[in-house]
Amino acid sequence: MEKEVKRFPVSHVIGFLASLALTFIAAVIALKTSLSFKAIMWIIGSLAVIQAGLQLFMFMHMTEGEDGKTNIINIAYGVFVAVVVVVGSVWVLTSGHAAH
Amino acid sequence: MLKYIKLFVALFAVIPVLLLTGCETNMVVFEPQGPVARSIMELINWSLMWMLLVVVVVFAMFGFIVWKYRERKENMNYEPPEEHGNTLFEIIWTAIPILIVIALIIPTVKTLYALEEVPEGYENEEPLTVHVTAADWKWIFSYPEQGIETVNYVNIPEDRPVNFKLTSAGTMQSFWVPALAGQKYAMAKMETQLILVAENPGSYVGKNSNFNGRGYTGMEFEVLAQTQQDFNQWIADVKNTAPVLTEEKYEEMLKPTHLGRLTFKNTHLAWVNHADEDAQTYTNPELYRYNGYQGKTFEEEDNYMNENSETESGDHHHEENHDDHGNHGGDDHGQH
Amino acid sequence: MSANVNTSLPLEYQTHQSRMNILGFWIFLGAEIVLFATLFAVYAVLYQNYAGGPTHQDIIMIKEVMIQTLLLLTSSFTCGLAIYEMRRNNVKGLISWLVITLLLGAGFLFMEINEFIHYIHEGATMQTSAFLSSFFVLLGTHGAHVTLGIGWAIIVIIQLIKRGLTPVTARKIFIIGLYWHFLDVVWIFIFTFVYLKGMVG
Amino acid sequence: MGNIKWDEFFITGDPLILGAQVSIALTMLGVLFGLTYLKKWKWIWREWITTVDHKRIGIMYIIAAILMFFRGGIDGLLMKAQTSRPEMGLLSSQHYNEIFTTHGVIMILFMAMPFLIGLMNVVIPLQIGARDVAFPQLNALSFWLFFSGAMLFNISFVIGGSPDAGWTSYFPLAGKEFSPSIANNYYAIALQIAGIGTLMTGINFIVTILKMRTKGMTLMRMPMFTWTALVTSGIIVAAFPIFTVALALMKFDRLFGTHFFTVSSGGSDMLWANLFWLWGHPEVYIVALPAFGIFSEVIATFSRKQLFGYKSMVYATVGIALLSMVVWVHHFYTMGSGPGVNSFFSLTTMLIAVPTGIKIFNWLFTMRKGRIKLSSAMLWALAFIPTFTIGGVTGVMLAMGAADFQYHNTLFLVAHFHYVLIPGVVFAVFAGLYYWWPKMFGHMLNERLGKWHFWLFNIGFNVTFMPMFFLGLNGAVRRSYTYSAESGFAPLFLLSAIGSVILAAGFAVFCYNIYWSIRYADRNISSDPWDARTLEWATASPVQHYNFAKLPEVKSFDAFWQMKKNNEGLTLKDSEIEEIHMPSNSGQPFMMCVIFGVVGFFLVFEWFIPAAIASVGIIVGLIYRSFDYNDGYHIPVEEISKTESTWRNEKGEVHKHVG
Ligand code: HEA
Ligand code: HEA
Ligand code: CUA
Ligand SMILES: [Cu+2]
Repeated sequence: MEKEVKRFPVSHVIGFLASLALTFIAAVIALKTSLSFKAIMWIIGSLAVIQAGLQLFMFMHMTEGEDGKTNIINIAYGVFVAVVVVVGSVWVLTSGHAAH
Repeated sequence: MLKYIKLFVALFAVIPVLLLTGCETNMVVFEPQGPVARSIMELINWSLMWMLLVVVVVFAMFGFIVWKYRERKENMNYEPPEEHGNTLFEIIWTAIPILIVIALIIPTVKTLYALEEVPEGYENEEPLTVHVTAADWKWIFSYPEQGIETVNYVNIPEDRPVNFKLTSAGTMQSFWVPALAGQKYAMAKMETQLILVAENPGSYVGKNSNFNGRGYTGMEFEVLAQTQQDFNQWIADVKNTAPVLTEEKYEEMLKPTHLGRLTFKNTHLAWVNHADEDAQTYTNPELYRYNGYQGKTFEEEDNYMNENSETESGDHHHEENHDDHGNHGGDDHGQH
Repeated sequence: MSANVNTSLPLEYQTHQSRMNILGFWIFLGAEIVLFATLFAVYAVLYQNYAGGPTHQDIIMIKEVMIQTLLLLTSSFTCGLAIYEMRRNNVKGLISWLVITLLLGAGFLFMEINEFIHYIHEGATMQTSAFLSSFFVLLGTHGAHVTLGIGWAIIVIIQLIKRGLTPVTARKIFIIGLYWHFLDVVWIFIFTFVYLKGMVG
Repeated sequence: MGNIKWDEFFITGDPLILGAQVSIALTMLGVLFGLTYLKKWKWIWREWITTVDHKRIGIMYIIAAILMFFRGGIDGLLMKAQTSRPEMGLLSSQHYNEIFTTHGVIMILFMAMPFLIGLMNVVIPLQIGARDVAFPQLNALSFWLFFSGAMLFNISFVIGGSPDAGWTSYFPLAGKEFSPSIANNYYAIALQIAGIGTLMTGINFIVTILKMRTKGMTLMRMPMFTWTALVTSGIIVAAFPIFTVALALMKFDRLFGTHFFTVSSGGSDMLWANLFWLWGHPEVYIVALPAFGIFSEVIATFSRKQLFGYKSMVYATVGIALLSMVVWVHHFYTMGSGPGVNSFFSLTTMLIAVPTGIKIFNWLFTMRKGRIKLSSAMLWALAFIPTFTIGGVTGVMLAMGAADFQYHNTLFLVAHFHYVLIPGVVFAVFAGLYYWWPKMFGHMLNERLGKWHFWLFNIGFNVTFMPMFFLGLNGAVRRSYTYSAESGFAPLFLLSAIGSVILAAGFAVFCYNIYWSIRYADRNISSDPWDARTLEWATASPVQHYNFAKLPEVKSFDAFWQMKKNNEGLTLKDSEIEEIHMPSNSGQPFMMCVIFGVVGFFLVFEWFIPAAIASVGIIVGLIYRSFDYNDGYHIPVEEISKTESTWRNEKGEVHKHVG
């Protein structure tokens, strides 16, 4: 990994502008459109995921250094467990039960 | 050394024998009295067969290898070969367990789905609905169609599906009549369902199997399967002779106690169904202060005891402090 | 253990111990992902259990929340600039951007506390319903993390001023940077799945 | 705090508890007196309490775990005594409930896990050829937090009341509505404190194993125990945060009146069960996997053969870890999530049999064509294979959702988990102790007593728990303090109780073995008494505090074995010795332990203001640590060469043979 000596922090600025844009798009879609609940959730959910990726790669430099690969495995594993916890809990606790 | 190994092998040889004989002894799980419990038993037997196979294979290999390659005086100079592994072998012992798992999962899934439905052969019978309310530490059965209610015993007609609708007035319980069906949890503010059929008239033990506090032991009930006539007769008798359940009496009943059998000619469903999401919560935190240092409890609008907690908790504390040895189960305990 | 120095790397990666600390922190962040995921799962299960209490639409102040979001997004950006300055060996720039970051963070925190006070005045407390319990605890955990981050950063800035940019202080700053960005990531999900979803659903 | 109710504060009125109180007080006085009399205060502070040496921390973990085994074991014996006859009156139902709760918690969280973490601490840095773990001071903090949590949990017995809602502490029972006593606060708070320590251990070991391996030790050359430790640490990091949150929410419900799991105001009791098992199931593999690693080492060493199918063992370990995150629902098939959910989790659960089977067969084939030496350590590993298979296949029976409706919450389940936990964990730590004891202390455990220990414990174990399978199938439920004579359970319960006495006798022999060996065992032993295969045996016994004078270089799997075979890398020339940098001791972790203990104690009693004041101490500690730039110290060359010369022969070779 080479030292960062560029005069202008291009990637940071791009990342920042992108995250602002993503946030506003999400807000507009959620608050101003009349799409179905499901559609909105899928769109704003995807935008959130993109934005999180932006932070991880553009700001946190997840892949840099001799442990870049380890970091990717680590975060991927963390995300896997996170998805299992959230999706699994909702699935298990909402299906089958007659009255809720 | 030899002696040790013999002992070793002998010890572990006993185990599968014990497991085998398990199927013939009079264990309740292996003596089903209805199609639901029978379908589970068939699944269990199927799995036992495969598990036995696994156990036999592993034990045999184990015994053989340990016996053959143990260190002896004669082989002290034997230097074992270098051996990294063997792909073929490794594939074999990955594949065979996968096949066994497939052999097990298919009937498991089938049974899981079948248990949700009225058992085969009984589809044309109109199921009897019984609401079950588990409370600390008693079982309350309401028959909405017949309009009667029983405590700690439930009579059902034979050869007719019974649809138990389970809920709880507080803690979590598990409704289990091993001779007739597997168990299911009863939880407050929700409803689970358990369908079973009793093939023969008879009395079966039912119990709570999910630990729910000090009075958990002895939270049992009797399931009495009767002929349809006897059942109808019983309903009529109850209608004629049983007392009326009042709301006050009911609230009294929900306190943490063991009760004997009770019978009423109306049901509490008239004023509360604990399965409803916004049903009133008749909790009595004050009555559970019996061990250790007491922390604070939180005032909920629907804590039943809030208004008069002072007096009630005062004398209860005293009386319940000593253990309830002679106190559990009323007359249903151990009557099977 | 301080052996194995590699001066061709950025300052924070130069010693073996630093590389271990940074890797360790990444793994800690993995654990934090799971921790917040659990809180999100709890929220997802309970978010409609109003128990007769206020609902999302009754209480959420979406304008304020938008401003909070902007503050936090910007602070993440300025924190990135701080690290960028650090890699250019510009201590002054580093400290200035860090201070700006913390001020933005403090602004966020201030608004969040106000928001909570407002809710409580409306009668929406942690004890009101399962929805509000999960709502407050999810947000509160994030807020507590931000508070911790600010306190910790102040301590490290003091060390930075005292000792200048050394492999150790550089590594500490770098790790705080990671932490701060991570909190921003969490906020994005809170913003999306608590506030926006609450306003839609 | 103004009006403490002293009559509730100390638990009184029960002779058993009074006895416990008296004996605790006497033991503590005895320890204090002994330390003073022998003038050992300074020594214990300098050499142990403030140590950051991974080997000593490991030993402290092990000592604490053995103590906890005692406590949990006596709980177990009391339960067996109570159920030995129908309608026994030894324990009241309340007392029985407290005992199985503390038994479960202590055995799993304060016995099994610390025991294995202790062995990991002692062995892993040695196996990878490192001088310590990645973060030695954090390691000490982890230990002390575990210790703080364990002690806090244990005092519940005499002060304030023991938790009584089961080790699973299901809501609503464990909530304030049904357990208003502070007893269950102990559960939430003590486990929280210990859990933080465990989480940090997980991070520490991942970094240690990934970053501190000696030259040439690629991932695929790591000993199997190291692999399992790595994977276990991964599970810890994934699972413990879930438990942390669950416990925090439990505290919020109990201390602040929130509604996560309550009956009223929209809480969900099922959510607790769900979160608990999201952690709880991985937890059982957290204790099982390192145990599998220990067996791998022991079986290879005493068969004098390389581990069979090393690669597939590694993949199986990783496979178990991934699967372990997606099976949790098998603990509550009966909650009514429907056949779809139950089918899915039946399948994932059963699939764990596949990688576990791979392991079993690989162990068997490691022994095949070997020369199996039946040492005490090996006996434990051997007994593990058949008994664990029984535990495992009954696990598969439980995994079949529909069948589980008949097994759930019965003694069949209790038998299953003792058949996996005891062979899978307890046998492993015994095997590990007999195996690594000389490495830790420079003398062996007595083999003859070891055999007695083995046979008594093993026979006792099977006699205790085998009957429970049949009791369960006959409808005997768990956690029931008594049963009626009419139930027909009595003979098997009695048999089981007799078994537990044999089991206890076995454990007593083990304790005696430790005592005997410390006093009388031969100190003049080789540094490699088993002719073993991995790097921990390439250095002195007991290990010098810097582990290796010169870090070994690894060229293959089973590095030390190859070194011995090719006779390379075993000698140390004086010219090769360099100064060694080591971390300094620190009293801070112990201080944190005390502060956490005090804060925890106040929180348990819901005294918030004192708790808040005390927690300032935690913050001060953290700040202090941040400003601490102590960089350790260097061991001079002379000291190293002097130490090395005491255990190597004149040529600087590793001293190989007993003499
Ligand atoms: C070390 C701890 C440990 C281990 C390793 C296991 C291993 C397994 N456990 Fe167990 N379990 C517990 C500890 C453990 N368990 C505890 C403590 C509880 C109860 C908690 C409580 O409620 O208090 C419990 C409860 C429990 C339940 C819940 C039952 C209920 O509450 O009703 C289930 C259900 O599926 C289950 C299944 C399994 C399975 C499938 C395995 C598998 O991993 C086993 C795999 C091993 C083998 C199968 C043997 C070797 C394999 C072969 C020889 C290959 C060929 C075999 C086949 C193809 C079958 N366990
Ligand atoms: C690693 C975990 C572990 C271990 C090792 C054990 C070990 C033992 N357990 Fe275990 N047990 C659990 C984990 C464990 N258990 C869990 C998780 C539960 C569930 C809890 C719950 O339901 O919430 C449980 C529940 C449980 C029950 C079920 C209670 C019930 O549901 O009603 C029983 C009953 O017999 C029992 C018995 C035993 C016995 C006899 C031992 C023996 O192996 C212990 C042997 C050790 C000793 C005996 C050492 C001390 C004794 C001496 C040194 C002898 C000399 C001294 C004197 C006699 C004073 N345990
Ligand atoms: Cu309880 Cu759904
Ligand atoms: Cu499990």
